[in-house]
Amino acid sequence: MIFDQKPVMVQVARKTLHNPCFVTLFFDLAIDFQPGRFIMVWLPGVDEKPYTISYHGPERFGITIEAKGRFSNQALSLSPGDWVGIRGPFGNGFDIISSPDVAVVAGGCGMAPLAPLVEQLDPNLFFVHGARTKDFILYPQRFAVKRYFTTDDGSLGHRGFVTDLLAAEIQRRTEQAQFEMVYACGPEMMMHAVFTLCEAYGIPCQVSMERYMRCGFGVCGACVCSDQVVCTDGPVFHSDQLRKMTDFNRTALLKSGQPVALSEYMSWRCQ
Amino acid sequence: MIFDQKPVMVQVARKTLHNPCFVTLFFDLAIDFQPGRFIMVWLPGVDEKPYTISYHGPERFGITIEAKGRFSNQALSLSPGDWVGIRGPFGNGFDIISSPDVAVVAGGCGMAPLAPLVEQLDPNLFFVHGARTKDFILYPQRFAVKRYFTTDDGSLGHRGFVTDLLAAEIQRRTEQAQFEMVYACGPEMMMHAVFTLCEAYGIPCQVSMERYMRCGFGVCGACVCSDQVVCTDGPVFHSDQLRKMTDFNRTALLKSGQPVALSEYMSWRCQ
Amino acid sequence: MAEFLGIQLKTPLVLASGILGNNAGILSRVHGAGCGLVTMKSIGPNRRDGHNNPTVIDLGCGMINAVGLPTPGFDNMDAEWQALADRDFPLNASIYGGSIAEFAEVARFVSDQGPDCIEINISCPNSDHHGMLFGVDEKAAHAVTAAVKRVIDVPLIAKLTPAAPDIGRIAKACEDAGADAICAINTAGPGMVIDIEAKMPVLAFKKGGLSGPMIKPIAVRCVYDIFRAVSIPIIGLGGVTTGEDAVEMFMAGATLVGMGSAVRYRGIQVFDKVNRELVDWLGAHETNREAVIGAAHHPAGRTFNDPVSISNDRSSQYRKSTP
Amino acid sequence: MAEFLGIQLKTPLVLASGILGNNAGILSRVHGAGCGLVTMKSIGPNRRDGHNNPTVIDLGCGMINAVGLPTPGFDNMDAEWQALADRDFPLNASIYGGSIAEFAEVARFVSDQGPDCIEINISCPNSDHHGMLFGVDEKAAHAVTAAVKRVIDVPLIAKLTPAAPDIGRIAKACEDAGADAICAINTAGPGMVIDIEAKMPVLAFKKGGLSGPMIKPIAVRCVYDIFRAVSIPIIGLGGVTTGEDAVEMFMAGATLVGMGSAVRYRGIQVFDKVNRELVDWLGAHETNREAVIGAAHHPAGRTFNDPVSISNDRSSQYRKSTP
Ligand SMILES: Cc1cc2nc3c(=O)[nH]c(=O)nc-3n(C[C@H](O)[C@H](O)[C@H](O)COP(=O)(O)OP(=O)(O)OC[C@H]3O[C@@H](n4cnc5c(N)ncnc54)[C@H](O)[C@@H]3O)c2cc1C
Ligand SMILES: Cc1cc2nc3c(=O)[nH]c(=O)nc-3n(C[C@H](O)[C@H](O)[C@H](O)COP(=O)(O)OP(=O)(O)OC[C@H]3O[C@@H](n4cnc5c(N)ncnc54)[C@H](O)[C@@H]3O)c2cc1C
Ligand SMILES: Cc1cc2nc3c(=O)[nH]c(=O)nc-3n(C[C@H](O)[C@H](O)[C@H](O)COP(=O)(O)O)c2cc1C
Ligand SMILES: Cc1cc2nc3c(=O)[nH]c(=O)nc-3n(C[C@H](O)[C@H](O)[C@H](O)COP(=O)(O)O)c2cc1C
Ligand code: FES
Ligand code: FES
Repeated sequence: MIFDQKPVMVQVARKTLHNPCFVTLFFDLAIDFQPGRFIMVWLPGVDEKPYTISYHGPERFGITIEAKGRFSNQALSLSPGDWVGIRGPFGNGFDIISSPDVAVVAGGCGMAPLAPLVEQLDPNLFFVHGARTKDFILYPQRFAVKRYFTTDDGSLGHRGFVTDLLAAEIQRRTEQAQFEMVYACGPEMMMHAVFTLCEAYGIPCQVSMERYMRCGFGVCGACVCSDQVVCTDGPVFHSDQLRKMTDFNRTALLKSGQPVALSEYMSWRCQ
Repeated sequence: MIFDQKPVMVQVARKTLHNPCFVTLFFDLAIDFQPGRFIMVWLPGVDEKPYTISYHGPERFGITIEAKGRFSNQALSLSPGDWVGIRGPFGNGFDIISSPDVAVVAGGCGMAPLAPLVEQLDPNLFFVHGARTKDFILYPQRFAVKRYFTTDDGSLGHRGFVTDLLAAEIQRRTEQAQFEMVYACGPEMMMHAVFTLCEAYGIPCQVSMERYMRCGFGVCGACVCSDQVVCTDGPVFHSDQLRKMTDFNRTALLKSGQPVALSEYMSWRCQ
Repeated sequence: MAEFLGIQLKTPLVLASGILGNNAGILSRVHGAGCGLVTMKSIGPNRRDGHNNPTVIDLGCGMINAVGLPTPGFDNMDAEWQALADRDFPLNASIYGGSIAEFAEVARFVSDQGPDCIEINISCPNSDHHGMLFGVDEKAAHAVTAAVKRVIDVPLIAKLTPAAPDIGRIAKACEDAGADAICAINTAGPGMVIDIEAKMPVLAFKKGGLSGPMIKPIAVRCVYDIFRAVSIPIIGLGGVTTGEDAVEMFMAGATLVGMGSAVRYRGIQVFDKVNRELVDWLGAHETNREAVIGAAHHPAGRTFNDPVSISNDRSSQYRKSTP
Repeated sequence: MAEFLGIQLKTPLVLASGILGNNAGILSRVHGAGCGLVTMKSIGPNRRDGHNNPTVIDLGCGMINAVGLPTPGFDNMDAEWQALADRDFPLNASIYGGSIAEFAEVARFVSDQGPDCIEINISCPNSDHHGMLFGVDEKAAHAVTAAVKRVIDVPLIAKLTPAAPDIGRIAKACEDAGADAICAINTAGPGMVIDIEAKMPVLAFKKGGLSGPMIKPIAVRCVYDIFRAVSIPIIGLGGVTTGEDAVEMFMAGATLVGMGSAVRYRGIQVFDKVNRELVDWLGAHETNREAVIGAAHHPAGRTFNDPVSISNDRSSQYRKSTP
């Protein structure tokens, strides 16, 4: 019951504070869901920004927001009963493979789109999640399936990168059933590292990209990445596409439309 | 497959010349039909006018046009293959009573909307048709049911008015099963005579009215008759409504919107 | 109940001119169906047949029309005036002319017939410039309004066209010249629909004005602009079809809301329906019509987490500030 | 194949400015999807971020937008110009400025980057009068066109706004000043959409331009008027979504047909789809694009029983006659 036309005003039904930086807002609406799809969230008088759907039930869904700038901090300050405008859902979502031989690799709040995906995948998947520290691990109690952790400071699990664990597991599997698909979301540099690793082993992957967005439905061009339109062709892209997207991990457009190096394009989500 | 939006251009599929004044044009289209409904017919560069649906089949329907002024004469000159624009169908249509005790009273080409009605009524109905002369009798071979005729010159059937025969039949039935419904179409004066007769005997009737029309869908007000909108409330009106319509048989609006006496409003169809 | 220029209206809804209003019977019926103020078809100086058909075509998300201002002529409607004399409903008489003198001549006569108010149609695009030119030029709008105001005894409403380069300034010129209210908008465009099989414009007049849902954003913008420019009440008109549309018009700054094309989409009962939807919405939001008028003129950023609280903007400081 | 200002186009379809055209990759893809001429997002004199969101909202029968002319600035796009230098498709560079001097400055620089043509956007309603004022005033339109023409080496297209009081005269002024073609129309309105729960305009900029199917009648009327006023070719743009819409534009007088919002409704492949529909329609009617251009300008009354026969109106006597 959300529309991809003008925003529908809905009330925050519930709010979960994960830690001082992460909050999940729930809305009591049935929506047309697929893991990886996103909505545009309007705070009247403030701005409108895209957020991935991180929880989904028949009558309720949630979005998880990391405190970054003006908009997300305002969103964090919302309380149940407050109104926001919602358009969507937009985008394609992940292609779901029913096989135990899949990996899910989350970096920071890149966990948001992956969490409902994990809930739809085979419980024997390989699931690794990296964060700055133990305190930044999203949804600590959420999953029935095993999750491996990496942290920058070693406060939980492996100290180092998610790709360290992924590489080891891929290596281990060279003799047996190799991954049929690797799903990744997180900082673009991390996703690129996953992609490069998978390419080396001929493993297909899907990653969820982020770019500055305006319309959300493929018209304004704000979100283009090489010849792909992130809001409609993506946000999820497969290896075949990533191979041709020279802007992947390299170039993104600022609000003005100016293409800049990814490093310059402020790393605005999920470090 | 006709629309009540902008005209759909269709080709004349077949043309039947009934006599020098009456022609039926057929179009190969399935339409949402009920006896009494009408379409707007556009001759590009000429004008657009309402015509009742006089034939109806699953894939084909027809309209019967009497040569009167500029428009209808141009319509008479059309040949199979020629294009016209059609909008519709519009209007309410007749309420159909399944009883042998009904009468249908047609005057001139007021037969047009009544013909497909007769085909849906009980074959034991009482059916009378008046015309100037024998040559102006529409659809001489069309009906399986018995039809009584009246002509102005006596060239066929009774010499006089349709109401003469109707009155006699009503009279005859005072002792037995009286009419449950009388359907009439023709010159407004004739319909008014039928209505008055029926009122005297407490018989309900339905008549099909005509007024100058523009939109056909109840917005422009060109066709108002008292507080009724002929194109959407009608063109078929029941006795209950007719009783309150003081403009019935009295007043009609000219193209300018000026209300004039019915006699002044040129008797433009099917006298 | 709504008060408007001293007239008591049973609902804040208005029948747009040129919609159905061709005789006393139908005007009475529309009033009975929940319309507070009914407007007559625009009355002109001389008998006019208007254009040949097609004159009105539905386009799905609105309609296009070039009826061409048919009129019996103001002094050729005795029976109608007589029928209207006994009415038990408030009546708005729309008039037009080709010159200031014609406007004044028609207005003087019509005023004597006792309508509750007179609306000057200085905005119709569908004839060879009858009236429209007045609506796009400040000086002309002022002159015609002043001339009509001088000769009538009832309140004066100026009906404007969205074709004006700055509709707020036109409204202000009318207010300055004595208009008691503004009605906005007349049809937008003009537009043209070509039938590609016939290879010609569908309307006999070729071009026509657009109305219905597709012009609502234009109408809302115009009402918003006018609200910032004048202090007199506004009849917001253009594309309104539901109670929520009416609320949107009120928030843009309308005092009353008009409907025309909506009759096509929801029948004559659209007035009752919209009124019920409006009452329900206001009730659910624990507010009232007066309170929402102009609500969208609050400064940005104020209420993202409290959209239901509403203050009466009509008397607030935001009223006359520029955007 | 279509020839336009000496450029060979694989189809007579044009990508509207501001739709997708933010980098060489997507422009190339749109060309690959069946678009004959792709237009870049309008390039301005200085870096501009445009407005905050919401900037683009779909309304079902069209959309409203106030993106606010974001641009890196003409002299800040080296990488893009370099990527475009190697292109294998015809490119239209849209530019804007806040003054004649700015227009000329941007135009001179852009011309040196080698686009196939330059389109001056003298019609955008979504910023504080960047360009729009030129499009509603004959003298200003003439002056800016002449100034740009003087400093560029490629054909010049003037893109007009339907807000012009008489768009035919603006087009004529541009033609007289040296424009090689006209593009019409930019967005209509402006309009406003108020969210009644939030009690504020949905767009951050409050007002926005209307595009998509609901403005097609306005666009067709504008192209019709321009066709009667000028001899240079016209890119007909506004609400086109299907091959039949394209035929309607050609009949109104367009030489090429542009699409923007249609990408929302039928995807990037809309160009291939519309081109196929167009080819099919023309084939079924045993005619061709050249023959239908301007066909709706035939005198009324000619063809009610022969709508399929088509003569080339472009060279006919009806061309310049008034309505
Ligand atoms: C498809 C998609 C899904 C997303 N899902 C989530 C999510 O689940 N959780 C989450 O916390 N964040 C998500 N984001 C990022 C989110 O939209 C905001 O960018 C982020 O919350 C920062 O906004 P801000 O105003 O607080 O920060 P700001 O200080 O305004 O901006 C910080 C950075 O955010 C970027 N940014 C600003 N606006 C947008 C925009 N409209 N689109 C893309 N980037 C923008 C800017 O480039 C800037 O570098 C998603 C983005 C995209 C494109
Ligand atoms: C609901 C309805 C159904 C009709 N069905 C038929 C039918 O089945 N067969 C048939 O022959 N005629 C029918 N008519 C009448 C038809 O629409 C034309 O009015 C008639 O053909 C004369 O048109 P003309 O141009 O030839 O004559 P004209 O010389 O132009 O006009 C003669 C008279 O027709 C009236 N008239 C003109 N245009 C209209 C119009 N748009 N609507 C109503 N009256 C108009 C004028 O008042 C004038 O008095 C119907 C009319 C209505 C309202
Ligand atoms: C068929 C038709 C006829 C109209 N005639 C008139 C008229 O005579 N005078 C007038 O002021 N406006 C006239 N209008 C304009 C309407 O009054 C109204 O301003 C416009 O249709 C926008 O409102 P809507 O979208 O609710 O229809 C007419 C509109 C239509 C559709
Ligand atoms: C999101 C959006 C952005 C636009 N940006 C520009 C622009 O930068 N320059 C311009 O000349 N026109 C711009 N336009 C107008 C389009 O080029 C086009 O003239 C208009 O949308 C009508 O065409 P359509 O109905 O096919 O979309 C924009 C339109 C939209 C919807
Ligand atoms: S956000 Fe507009 S095209 Fe993707
Ligand atoms: S013809 Fe327009 S209301 Fe009946």
